[in-house]
Amino acid sequence: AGEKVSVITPFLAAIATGEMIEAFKAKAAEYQWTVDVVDTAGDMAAFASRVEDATTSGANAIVLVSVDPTQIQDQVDKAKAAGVPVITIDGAKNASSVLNVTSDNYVLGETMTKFLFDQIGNKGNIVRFFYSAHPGVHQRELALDAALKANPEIKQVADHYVAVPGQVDDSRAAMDAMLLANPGDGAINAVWAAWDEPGIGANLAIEAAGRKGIVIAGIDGNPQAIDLIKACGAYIGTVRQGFGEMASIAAGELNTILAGGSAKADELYAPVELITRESLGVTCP
Amino acid sequence: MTRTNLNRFGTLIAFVLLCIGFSIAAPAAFASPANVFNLVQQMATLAIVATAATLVMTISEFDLSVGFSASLAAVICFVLFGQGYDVWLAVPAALLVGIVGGAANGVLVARFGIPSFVATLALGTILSGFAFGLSGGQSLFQSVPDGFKSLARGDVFGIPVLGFWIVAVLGVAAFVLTQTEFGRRLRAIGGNAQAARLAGLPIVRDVIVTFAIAGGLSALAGLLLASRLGSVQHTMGEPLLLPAYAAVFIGTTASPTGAPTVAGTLLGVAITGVMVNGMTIVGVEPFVQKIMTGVIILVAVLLRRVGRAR
Amino acid sequence: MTRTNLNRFGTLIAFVLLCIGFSIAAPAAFASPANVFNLVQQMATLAIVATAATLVMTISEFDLSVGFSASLAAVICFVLFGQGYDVWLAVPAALLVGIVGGAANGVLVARFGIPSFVATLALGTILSGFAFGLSGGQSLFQSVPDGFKSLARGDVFGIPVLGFWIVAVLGVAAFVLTQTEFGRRLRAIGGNAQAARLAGLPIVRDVIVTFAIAGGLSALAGLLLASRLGSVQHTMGEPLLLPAYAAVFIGTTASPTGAPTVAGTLLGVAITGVMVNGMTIVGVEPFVQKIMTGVIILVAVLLRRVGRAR
Amino acid sequence: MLELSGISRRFGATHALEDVSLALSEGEVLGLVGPNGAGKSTLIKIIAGADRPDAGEIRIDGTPVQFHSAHDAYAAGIRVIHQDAPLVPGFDTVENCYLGRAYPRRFGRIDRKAMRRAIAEVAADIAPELDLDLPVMFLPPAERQFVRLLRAVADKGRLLILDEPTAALPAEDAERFYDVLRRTRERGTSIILVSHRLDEIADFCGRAVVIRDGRIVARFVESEVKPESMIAAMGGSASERSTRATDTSAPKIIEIDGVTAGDLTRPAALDVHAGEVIALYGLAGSGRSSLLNAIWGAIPWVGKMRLAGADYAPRSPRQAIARGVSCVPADRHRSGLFVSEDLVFNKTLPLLSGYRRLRGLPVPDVKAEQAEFVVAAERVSLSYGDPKQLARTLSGGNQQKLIFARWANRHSKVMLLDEPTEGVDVMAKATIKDIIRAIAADGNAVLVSTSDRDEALELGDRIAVFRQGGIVRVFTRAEASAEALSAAAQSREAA
Ligand SMILES: Nc1ncnc2c1ncn2[C@@H]1O[C@H](COP(=O)(O)OP(=O)(O)OP(=O)(O)O)[C@@H](O)[C@H]1O
Ligand SMILES: Nc1ncnc2c1ncn2[C@@H]1O[C@H](COP(=O)(O)OP(=O)(O)OP(=O)(O)O)[C@@H](O)[C@H]1O
Ligand SMILES: [Mg+2]
Ligand SMILES: [Mg+2]
Repeated sequence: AGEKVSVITPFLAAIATGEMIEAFKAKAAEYQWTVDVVDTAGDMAAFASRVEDATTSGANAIVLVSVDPTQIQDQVDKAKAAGVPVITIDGAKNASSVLNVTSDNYVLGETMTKFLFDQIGNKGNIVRFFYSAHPGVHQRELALDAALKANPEIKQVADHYVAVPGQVDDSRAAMDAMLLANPGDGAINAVWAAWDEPGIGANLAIEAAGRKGIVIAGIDGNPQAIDLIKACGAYIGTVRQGFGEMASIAAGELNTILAGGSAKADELYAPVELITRESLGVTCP
Repeated sequence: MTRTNLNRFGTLIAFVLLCIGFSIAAPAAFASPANVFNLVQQMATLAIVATAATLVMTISEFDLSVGFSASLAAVICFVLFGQGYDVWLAVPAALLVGIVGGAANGVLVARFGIPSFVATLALGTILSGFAFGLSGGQSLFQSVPDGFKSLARGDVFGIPVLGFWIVAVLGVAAFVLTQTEFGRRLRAIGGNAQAARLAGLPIVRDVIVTFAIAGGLSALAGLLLASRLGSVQHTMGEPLLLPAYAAVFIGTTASPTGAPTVAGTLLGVAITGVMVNGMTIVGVEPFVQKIMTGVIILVAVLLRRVGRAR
Repeated sequence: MTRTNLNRFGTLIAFVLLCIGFSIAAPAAFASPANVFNLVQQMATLAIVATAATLVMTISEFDLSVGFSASLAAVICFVLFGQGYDVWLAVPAALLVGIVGGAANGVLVARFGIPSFVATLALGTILSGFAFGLSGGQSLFQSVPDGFKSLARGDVFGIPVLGFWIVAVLGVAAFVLTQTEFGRRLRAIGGNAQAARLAGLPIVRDVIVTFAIAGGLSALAGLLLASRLGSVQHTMGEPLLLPAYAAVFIGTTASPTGAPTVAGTLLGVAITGVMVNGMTIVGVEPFVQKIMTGVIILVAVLLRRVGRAR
Repeated sequence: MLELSGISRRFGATHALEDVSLALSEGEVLGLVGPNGAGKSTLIKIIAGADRPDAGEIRIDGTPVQFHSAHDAYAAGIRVIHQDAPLVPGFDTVENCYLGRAYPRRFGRIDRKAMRRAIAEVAADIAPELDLDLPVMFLPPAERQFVRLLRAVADKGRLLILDEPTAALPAEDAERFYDVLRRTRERGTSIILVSHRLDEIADFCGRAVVIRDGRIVARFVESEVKPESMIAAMGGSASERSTRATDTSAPKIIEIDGVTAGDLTRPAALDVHAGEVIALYGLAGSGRSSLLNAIWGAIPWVGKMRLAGADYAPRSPRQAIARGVSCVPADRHRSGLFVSEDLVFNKTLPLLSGYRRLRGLPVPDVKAEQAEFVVAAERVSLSYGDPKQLARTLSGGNQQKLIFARWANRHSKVMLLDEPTEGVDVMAKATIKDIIRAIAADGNAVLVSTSDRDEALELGDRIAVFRQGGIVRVFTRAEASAEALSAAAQSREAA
């Protein structure tokens, strides 16, 4: 008890990241740690700087959220050299960090893609909303790429690299345009959203255009997306990442580490859960 | 006079060429009524924030807090909804916060002589801190009254509601800037602040009022965006900043004296809006889109020189 | 003279107070040699980009492409590494791209009379499109030669290597601006372009050179950042833009004539750097950090008025 | 050495210069005179490489030259002070003087000491009290004019061109400058001098040409260079000195008691009666502008003032306007004009609320504004092409008239005029003087600061002479003479 833990992320503005950090803080309170949360608003240079600050300020552990430690290898190495354990949540395995707790992003992508493809009968046209700059999101894209190869009857007719922040409005405007570029029933059958927010934007556009026959699936289990699934519109599914579980696994392992032990493995996965109307027990007219 | 008109036409011609180009590339999709409808909707928030920027640039200042004000207003509105408050209370409260924040910018600039770039960036950062704190970093979307959603959705006689907002806000702003005493004073302050003071203009007051209006317009834009999307993120207004000033500056290249005008700003907003929309319809690769965006803007502002002597 | 000194001291006093405050709040951590070492490293890229901004603002223009140039240079360098090229080829190539991009900005501004805000934003967008395309939108970190890493890591005689870069770049820039003929011309162009023209200064050439230097410095900052992090993202330089100009403007409040100076800019960079570093060490909540950031900047620039008449 | 032939320059419909031919030989001093808007400054810009002619040829030493920039003209040995020449505000006097020149170097570095020494040497003769190390943005207008003079004569060339160098300078200050200029002339430098002070031209120039509407209409040599003949060639007639006496029984409009402000460091006391014109005379920096600015509420002041019998303590020009005070500030470019706006905008700005069609609605009636502009422009003999043209396209003297025209039709209780005729031609000066007298005759008070000693003598019912931040003496019309004013303005003893 009483240890100082620095939680650092460049993406606190992202809903999922925020959720993980809140869950981690709750767990940390149980273990009576002092938690300092730092956000660098997308700035990787500042992110590296804050990791350095945490190292010199005598933190007992550093928790990085939603980043791959390779992006700041030198700073992570320095933390390790200074004897400060680094763990990542929703990150990636790294030689200098002791643990990464994540959902397997590839599995997330696979699960969602399979569900979505099944829903349209493994046939038809899809559009993709993506963001390769995020390593986790990029894994999901790879899962889609593989699934597209395996399903030649599914064609990707358009894609959009989402702007962050402003992702909802940006995705909405892009979907507006895609709908017009692909008019007629059946021109687009499904929207593949690398995470829920672009899906929510796409849903707005589809609603406004009154287009039928398009389904959307995303990833994260964003509460708003779940609402939309319940509402019986175009949004039909999302894969809930166990953000809370990830955070509590990470906190539990960190507790062991701080007590002088070591983590069960250098990478641990939280379970993922597909959320659909069915799983929510909703029947639509 | 002729030269002036040619200059003015230059950027307009670029815009028309852009529209023609996309209409040829994607006749059914781009030139359709539905897309025009979309375009109007998509441009509305940017047009309003860019109008705020136009006003502030008329007095030769910058307001970097526009995007932050938009976010904060939207967050406040949704937080109030969450606590069960009505549209009639939440919306005015959110607008008021925008106006007060803007007025504070004005006070820092006019009374304390802080460069507007620093004052508005610092104040904007403070506002964004509040937006962050109030929203808890979460996306807000619950218990939004239907009355609020209708602010920015749907249409009246086939014209999108946001189109009316554009006409109303930009129309009033253009009228104020070109026809009223207040507008003249703003141009005078922007042209030569020392001379304006010596001519007896109430500079401090006018500067504060201008920033307050800019804050109010930014808040309005934030609310319309929130209404359109049905959800609020605490950083949602930030991407408006650079495009808004880009639109104003593109607009200045269409004005004979290089001063910002509402009409020029609208042209700037329209060029950027059509460009992004058209390229998405045509299906241009993301990185090519960026390159094309830059190229088209440069061509548009260079075209105005076609009519130039020398 | 006294008034001038008091003004100048104001912002400096704010900085010193900030340091004292953090030293009291976290004596072991903040005031430690290790932290000073960190601070120097953390400020380096911003200091260099802010120096680029200082040069461009000296001629009363804006360069919004600084962050994009930094990203592109870093991407190009890493892409070349990936193809097996050597440091001695990759680094100069990346710097050259920055310089050429900057010169292109200068040509657009000086030759074609495009407002620098539009020209540099449009060109910057093009550069960022290339960075995007070349990197494939992904993080690059493979096959980085050790020689490159040593550009921005480690220390010499206990002084961080990046500290030498700061001293070298800012020292040369300060010398050029205050001591050389070129620097005088830039200050004249920025002070009153018409006066500079009537004095027969080679304005077009000087403006192009200034933008080219700014582009080169931005590229250098991007490379140093890449070296420090060991990885490159195609948007990594963008967050430098606003803080760089904020630093310059904070610096202008410490200058008697309100003109940008390298020393003032360094003060601006130091204030923002220490503020964030100190708050992280002390452990302030993220949203409170934002609010405090704004407040501290405002207090710092208001303090300079302590010595003011009235 | 310099020959111009067939020079023409058009701006839209305006023929600023038409077929101007002129020759100047080595060491010659030529006066260039003409009414406002005649084309003098345009001609000078062309010779200086700051503008290009539409037609015509410039030859130097018989060789045709084409100046693509001011640098080309500089390299040919031409040195210029343009009318209202801009300075770099953040530079001090020394740096401003060296702008565009080769810098002295010492061990490869720019030798600031040598620069300062060179400028200080010239400054000792022209403006001994000028602070050479202060950024010029902190210098008052008159001192900035000294900087321009220094800049022109400190850098020796073959041909020196001066466009109204002494427009706002008192005779005593101007005299010091002409002393230096004489030495320059003796060294063999050719000089072209533009001035509306025709006696300066007559004193200094061996030859003069008169320009009107872009054409040379008369040439004079040696003894023919006389104010009367030049005025006649310009199409005007000399004005006469009025003879009126102050009516001390008239009510006091403005009472100033123990006021200090800015450069006015010694408490000033002055009462102005209804119908009275007070001229303020003194050397540059003596505190005249500061007094006017204090009454205008433009700068902080201490002391006591009364207006029409009531307390008067303006803290901003706005408050002053509300009390019926009007002001034409000095330094039209910094303090008066909006160069990127049109003429009507510039004219009506301070009294904009007077042009509403509907009283409660702050929307100016554009037609009414324009009508009033046309009347006022006529009244001050402003020569312009179109009310919608930008203020920057007016000639210097016409810009000054535009600022004056703002208040010309207003029934102001108090009129404050700071160098109202700076750069204005002799005919228009007479017109403006008439307007000033008419305003006073309506029972108002006028305070006019002028650096033109003759104008002070002609206009002032009384003349307050300033010296070193205080009023040293107030002359009645009967007591005043050029010699007496000069003596008071330069007197050693404090009042
Ligand atoms: N840039 C411009 N655009 C349009 N017209 C111009 C421009 N510059 C000068 N003019 C016009 O050219 C004419 C000559 O102007 P110029 O400045 O040469 O007169 P001037 O003889 O110097 O008068 P003054 O005694 O008032 O200084 C004027 O009618 C003026 O309005
Ligand atoms: N404290 C102050 N704040 C602002 N402006 C000031 C202050 N003190 C002086 N000034 C300005 O300085 C200027 C002084 O300029 P100028 O040399 O023309 O006036 P002066 O000293 O009164 O001399 P002159 O007799 O030549 O008019 C005034 O215009 C005044 O507005
Ligand atoms: Mg002239
Ligand atoms: Mg004066």
